Parts: sequence; C-alpha cells; structure tokens
Amino acid sequence: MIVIVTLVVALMLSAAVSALFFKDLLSAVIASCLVSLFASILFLFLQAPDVAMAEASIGAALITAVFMIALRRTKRYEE
Amino acid sequence: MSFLQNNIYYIGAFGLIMIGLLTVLVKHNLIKVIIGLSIMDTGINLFLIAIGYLRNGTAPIFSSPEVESILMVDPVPQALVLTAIVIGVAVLALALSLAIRLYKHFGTLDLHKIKELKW
Amino acid sequence: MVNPVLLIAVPLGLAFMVPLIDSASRKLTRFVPVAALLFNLILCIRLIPAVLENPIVINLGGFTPPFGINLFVGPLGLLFAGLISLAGLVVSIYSLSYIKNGPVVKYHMLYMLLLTGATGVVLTGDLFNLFVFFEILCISSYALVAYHGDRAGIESSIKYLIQGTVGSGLLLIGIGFIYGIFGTLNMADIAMKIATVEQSTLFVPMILMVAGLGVESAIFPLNAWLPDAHSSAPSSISAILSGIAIEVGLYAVARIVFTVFGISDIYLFFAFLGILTLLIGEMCAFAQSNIKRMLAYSSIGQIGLILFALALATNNTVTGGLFQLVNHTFSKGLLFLSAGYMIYRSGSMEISSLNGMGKRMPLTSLAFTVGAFSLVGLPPFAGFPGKFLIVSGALLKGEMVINILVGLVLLSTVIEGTYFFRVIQALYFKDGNGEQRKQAPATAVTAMIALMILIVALGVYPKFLADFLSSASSDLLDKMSYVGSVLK
Amino acid sequence: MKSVFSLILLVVLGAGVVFTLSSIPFGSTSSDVGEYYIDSGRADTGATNIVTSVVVGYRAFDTLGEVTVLFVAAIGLGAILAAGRENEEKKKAEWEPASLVLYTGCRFLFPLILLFGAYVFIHGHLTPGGGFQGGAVIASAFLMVYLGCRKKRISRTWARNTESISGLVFVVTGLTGLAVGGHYFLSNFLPEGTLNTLFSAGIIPIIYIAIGLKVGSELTGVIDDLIEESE
Repeated sequence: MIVIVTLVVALMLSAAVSALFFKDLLSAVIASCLVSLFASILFLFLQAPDVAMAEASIGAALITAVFMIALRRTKRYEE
Repeated sequence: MSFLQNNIYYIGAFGLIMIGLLTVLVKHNLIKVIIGLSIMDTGINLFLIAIGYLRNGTAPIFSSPEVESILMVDPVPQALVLTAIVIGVAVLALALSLAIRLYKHFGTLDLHKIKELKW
Repeated sequence: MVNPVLLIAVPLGLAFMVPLIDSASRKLTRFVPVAALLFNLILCIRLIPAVLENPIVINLGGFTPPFGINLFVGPLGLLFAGLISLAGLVVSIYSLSYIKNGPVVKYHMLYMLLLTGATGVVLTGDLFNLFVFFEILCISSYALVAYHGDRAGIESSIKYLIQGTVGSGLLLIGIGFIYGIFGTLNMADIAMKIATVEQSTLFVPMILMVAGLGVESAIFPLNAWLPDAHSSAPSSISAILSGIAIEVGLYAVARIVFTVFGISDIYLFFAFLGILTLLIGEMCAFAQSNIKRMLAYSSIGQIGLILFALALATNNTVTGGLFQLVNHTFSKGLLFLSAGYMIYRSGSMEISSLNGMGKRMPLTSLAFTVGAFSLVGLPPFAGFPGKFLIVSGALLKGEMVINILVGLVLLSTVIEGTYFFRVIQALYFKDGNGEQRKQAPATAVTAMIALMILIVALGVYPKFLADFLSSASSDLLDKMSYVGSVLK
Repeated sequence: MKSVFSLILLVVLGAGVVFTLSSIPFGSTSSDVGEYYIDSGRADTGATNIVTSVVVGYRAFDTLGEVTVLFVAAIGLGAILAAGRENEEKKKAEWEPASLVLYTGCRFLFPLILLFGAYVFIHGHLTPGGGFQGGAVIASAFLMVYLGCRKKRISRTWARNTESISGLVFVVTGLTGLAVGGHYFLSNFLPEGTLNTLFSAGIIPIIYIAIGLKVGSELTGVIDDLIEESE
C-alpha cells in the first residue's frame, strides 16, 4: 500500500513540477489536471470518497475545460 | 519506511503548496500564475484531508442502519474541503475571465510587460 | 425578539431573487440593495438594547456549539453590522445615479453580496465560516474593482485577486493547523483550549492566519494591491472598500489575535506594525498627485493608526480606535463619494485638474472639505474624539516606547493635514477654467449630506457613540466572557 | 533576486510548517467534534452519509455561504466579460462542425450523464456524493454538448431562473426552520424518516437538490459565458 501511495505522490509532484516548467500552456494545464486526478486518488486512499468525487469532477474536469476555453481566447505559449 | 508511512501525505500536500506558491512568485505569465494558484488549492485540500485521517478508519458513511459506530475518519475536514474546492473553482473562473479581458486590452499575458505599460 | 441571522439571510435571499425581479421590472433592481440595507439598519437599531444587556448567541440549525455554527452578536459585532448597513445604505443611494453604464444589475447584486459577506464575517463565531464569508467579501470586491472593464481596473483587479487568493490559501492552511491541534473550529472553544497547548506550536498557525487576513486588511507589508485597486474601482466601490472591506479584515485580525489566541506578548509587535503602516501610508499619500491614489494611501495610514490603537489593548485606546474606525468609514466614504463626482466633472484624477472646483461644485467641495477635516482630526468633526482618545489612552500607559510611537502618530497627522490642505487649497483658492456651476445629482447629494450630518453629529456629541464603543471594546478584550457566553 | 527572495520565504514557511506538523501526528488525531458527528450524526440528522450530515446539517450555514461564493463568482465573471463588450462589434467565428460520431455520441450520452448527476445529488444523504458533485456532473454534461454539438446553446433565462429559484429554496427552507422548527435558522423541521431510505433526513435532500440545481446551472452559465466570449 505504502509503495502505491508513494508512487502516486511522486507522480503528482512531478506533474506539478512539469506544470511549472512547460512553456506550452496547454501542456501545463493538462499537467495541473493530472495533479488534480492524482490528488483525487489520494483522497480515495484517505477514505474521503465524497471529496474524491468532487475533486475529480470539479478539479480535474471542469477547471481544465475552463482553462482550455480561456487559452483559446488568449495565447497558447508562454513568452 | 515508517517515516514515509507517517509523512507521505504531508509531503505531497506541502510539496504541492510550495510548488504552487513558487509558480505564483516567480512566473510572469498570468495563466501560469493561475495554474499555480490551482495547484496550491489542491495541496491545501490534500493537507486538510490528511489531518482528518484516522489510521485503519473507514469512510464516514454507514452502509446499513444496523451498523454500530466503528472506527471512522473525521468527517469535518471532508466537509471543509468540499467547500474549499467549490470556492477554488469560483476564484479560478473569475481569474480566467480577468485574464481574457487583460489579453484583450494589452495583447499579452506577461505581468511584467503590463507593469511597464503603466503610466 | 428579532433574530440576528436575518441580517445575513434576508440580503442573501434578496440577492438570489434579483434575476427574478429583473425579469419582472428592470427599474426595480436598483432599489433592492437600498431596501435590503435599510432593513438591516432597522434590525441593527432594534437589536441594540438587547445586545447591550447580554451578547446574543444564535445556534444555527439548533446544534449547540462547538458542534454547530453559531453567530455571536456582541456590541462589537453589532457595531460593525450597523456600520456596514449604514455606510452601505448611503453608498447604495449614491450609486443609484452614479452607476449608469455597464452591467448595472450585476453591479447591484455584487454590491449587496459584498456587504452580506462583510456582515457574515463580523457576526460569525466559527473559524471556517469566517473564511467562507471572507471569500464572499473578497470575490465580490475582485469583480467590482474590474467593473468598468478598463485597463487599470482589470490590471489592479488581477493583482488584488492573486494576492488575495494566496492570502486566503494561507488562512486556510492556518485553519487546518488549528483544527489539527484542537479538533474544533468554534472560536470560543479554541479560545478555551488555547492554554492547554504550548505557545510555540501556535506561532505558525497564528502567523499564517494573520498574514492571510492581513492581505485583505492592508497591513504593511501585505498592502501592495490596495492603492491600485482602490483608485481604479468605481468611486462608490472605493468608498466601500476603504470604509468597510479593509476594516472588516482588521476586525477579523483583531478577533483572532485577541479573542482566539489572546497571547499578550505579541501585542507590542502589532503596535509597531501599525505605526509602520501608518507612516508608510501617509508618506506615500503625500507623494501622490492622483487624488484617488492619495485617498487610498491615506486609508492604509488610517488602518495603521487603528491597528496601533487596538494593539495597545487598553479600554481607552480600543474605544478610541473603534471611534476612529467609525470616523474613517464615514469620512473616507464621504471623500471618495465627493471625489467621484469631481472626477466625473473634470474628467481627470489629477489634483491639479480640481482647481476651482469650490465654485463649480460648492456642495461637493464642502463635502470633501468636511471629510478631510474629520479625517485629520480637527474639532468639531468626528475625527477629533477618536484621535484624542487614542493619544490620551496611549500616553496613560506611560511607557517610553509607546510615548515615542505616539509622537510618530502626531507627526503622521501633520503629514496628513498637509496633503489634505493642498487639495482644499486647489479646490477653493486656485482658479480653474471658468465652467458653469453644476451640482451632482440629487441622490448623490443626499448621500453626501447624510454623511456630513453624521460626521458633525458624532463630533459634537461623541458621548452618544463612545458609551456603546466602550462596551464594544470590552467585548473585544474580555476573552473569558466571550467564551462563557458561547459555551454556556 | 526575486526568486532568491521567494525561495528564502518558502524555506522559512516550510521550516515553520514542519515544526508545527510535528505536533499533529498523521493518522492518530481524532477530534471530539468529529467523534460526536459520527456517534450521533444519524440520530441528529437522519443521514447515513456523515459527511452530508455535516455539510448540510451541522455546518449548513457554511454551505449557504459556499453556494453564495459560487453565485458571486458567476455574476462577477458575467460582469467582467460584459463590461466593455458592448462597444465591440461581434465577430462571428465559424465553428467547424463536429464529426458525426462525436455528435451522435454526445446526444446519446447527454441524458445519461444528466441522469447520473441527478442521481448523485438526490442520493447525497445515502451514498458518497451530493449537490456539488452532482451539479458539477450536470455542468459537464452541458459542456460536452457545447463541445460536441457546437450550435446548441442553453437558454440563459432558463438557467438564470433555475439558479435564482434554487437559491431561494435554500434560504426559504432555512427561514421556515426559523419560523417553525424550534426557532433556529436552517433547523431540520421535517420528520427524519427511516434511515437509509430515499425519503429520509428531513430537509437534507431538499437542500441538496437545490444545491445541485444551483451549482449545475451556475457552472453551466460560467462555461456558456466563457464560450460565448471565445467565439
């Protein structure tokens, strides 16, 4: 169990770091979506199914969609 | 191993908070900054849930009415996080609408360039 | 007896109803905030006698604290609630004619929700509930700062949003720590249990929470957003942000530092921080040539002064600080409202463009003058008793350090007087281009006259308010009775 | 310079956090309040999902505030996007129509997702989930329609009225509690019914349905505003 948790945390943190470094904002948004997804898995491990559902549906799906709509209207690449 | 067992969630949560804060502090691109805020929010939520965890506890849901109260994780942080997630999405949506407006006015999302443009 | 929860529930219900009202009649929506705030004001006045006897504690949902959320309506909370509804009412009358362009219906809804959030913050007795209402306050002010949709507005709103969101994040982490340590979110319950924990553990949560709230209350060094946001918002919103929003933030800081933590070793630190904020605010205000930025920096200074007064934590100084706070709400409101129409007429925010306004808009200029005199602390306006109480109360403490700080307060008053005098000189003693005189619309004039009357009345009869304020200050300082009345 | 300063700030913050966390050991903290909720949550509110009984029962006032936060954000977003839009001419961008597979798939899935969302918030007091999650699911159904069937739009008046009425239902339910249910705002004045059945837990399902509809219509409105802006 602890191995899986550590793996998920490591993946989550690396997704967050890559969101920091990507020049392509679309990739950064996808990475932050991944952060939310991994976090929602961790919520499930922490016995919080309600929060996991909310994080997956709001944090991972809707926020990403809103980000993408905003990106469509602005610029895709960071100068 | 026991160090990991005790601290892995805290490490994850504060790792996210730190990365988010770092993004907010060092990046100039507004969308990046907003992504940083979102990552920070996720980290805070994870931290709150981790505080309420009870080892070997189950989710605070009674599947049948007969079950007597058993070892369950603390429901309060979960309720708080539900609220915090919704507040987070509210702030993010507002921030993104401002970003769209900003781009329309200045033609850039770079916060430093916008400062230079100022009177 | 009337239930104080109506102070929050009724404006919320009305705000939710606005879209329905809007589809029935577009004209009516403008008057919804006026109606809601008038209702709140009447409710507050009716609650005064009961609250002066005993603080009212309302258990929401019928669950006793610490298991449910409770509202704590003591003299301090009621003072703020009354102040919010009074200032809000006046400004909402002003904005009836001031806000003409843009999504007007949304403006009125956001305005009402901002004040509802502020009312929630000052009445709640639960830490997380405070956070939620704080977010209502913050988010509606982010949106309102950008209301005009111009470059400056959008830019300052973004600045405000980023700093404010990081601040609320820190606040939430602090609340998480507090929950982890004490296992409760009720402020009275935490205040009771605070002695059972080592003080060193509480340091980080307290710093996080104070820093988070400090962003909104503009305590130095967390106030970088304020001059931009307050100067580029519509003037009616600047009045509310300066008069209500940052003071509510300061209330939250004071509640958490005094009532929840109550660690008296750090009060002196806050006094220093207050003086620093005061000096920096006043000096920056002195350097401004833009009138709204000047007023915004002056708000920072005033917040510093009030923080200083509260941090000395004696009954006299806290009463004086609260008096100054009431005065600041009215006079800064008046200043922004009058400046709003002067800017509207002259088309520029530069002080030099206001030359000769005293002839072109006599009443508006008079309102500005009254506000400025009151803020500086000249008798017979409301600013005098406040500053007098602060200074005399601080000198009574008889400590060398505090005497020096009082000297700095007086110095800052001189700076404040100088820059306000500069504006008044421009208004009356300089010739502008000879335009026709034209007054502001009737609703705006009504609002300004109401504030002027309030300021003069408080200056002439300070005792009228001071008695109430002194029970409010014991409400803030007396931790034990707070705990006792919540957790019977 | 700035990044060095930021790093120092973060290190200080991190050190403080580590220090404080050492007094909150992971996995063993149990709070009095939480235990009380677990022990008597079912008796007090009639919901078997204790998180729901906290969210809509014990801390319902928070939830009212939270719904308001979302409401504020939706209005604020509308106001910001509307300000200055008036003096711009609308340029109609042509959307490339979606492929037939996507189009049909969306139309087929849309009612199912809607149904799932409704299920999630109607059963909020029995199973994991509730108004927020259900509302988000409903909003994502609309989002999918926006992506798949490009031309389709919801009616804004309809969404606004749903939002407004469900918000009112929440407040009025609370005020009814104040009037009849032992004089407490948001008190549970309806009978609690049998545990673990759909019609139980008094006002909790009513409030959760109102929240679900409100969150769903608000998030849909947000998406609609943004998509309209990006056209």
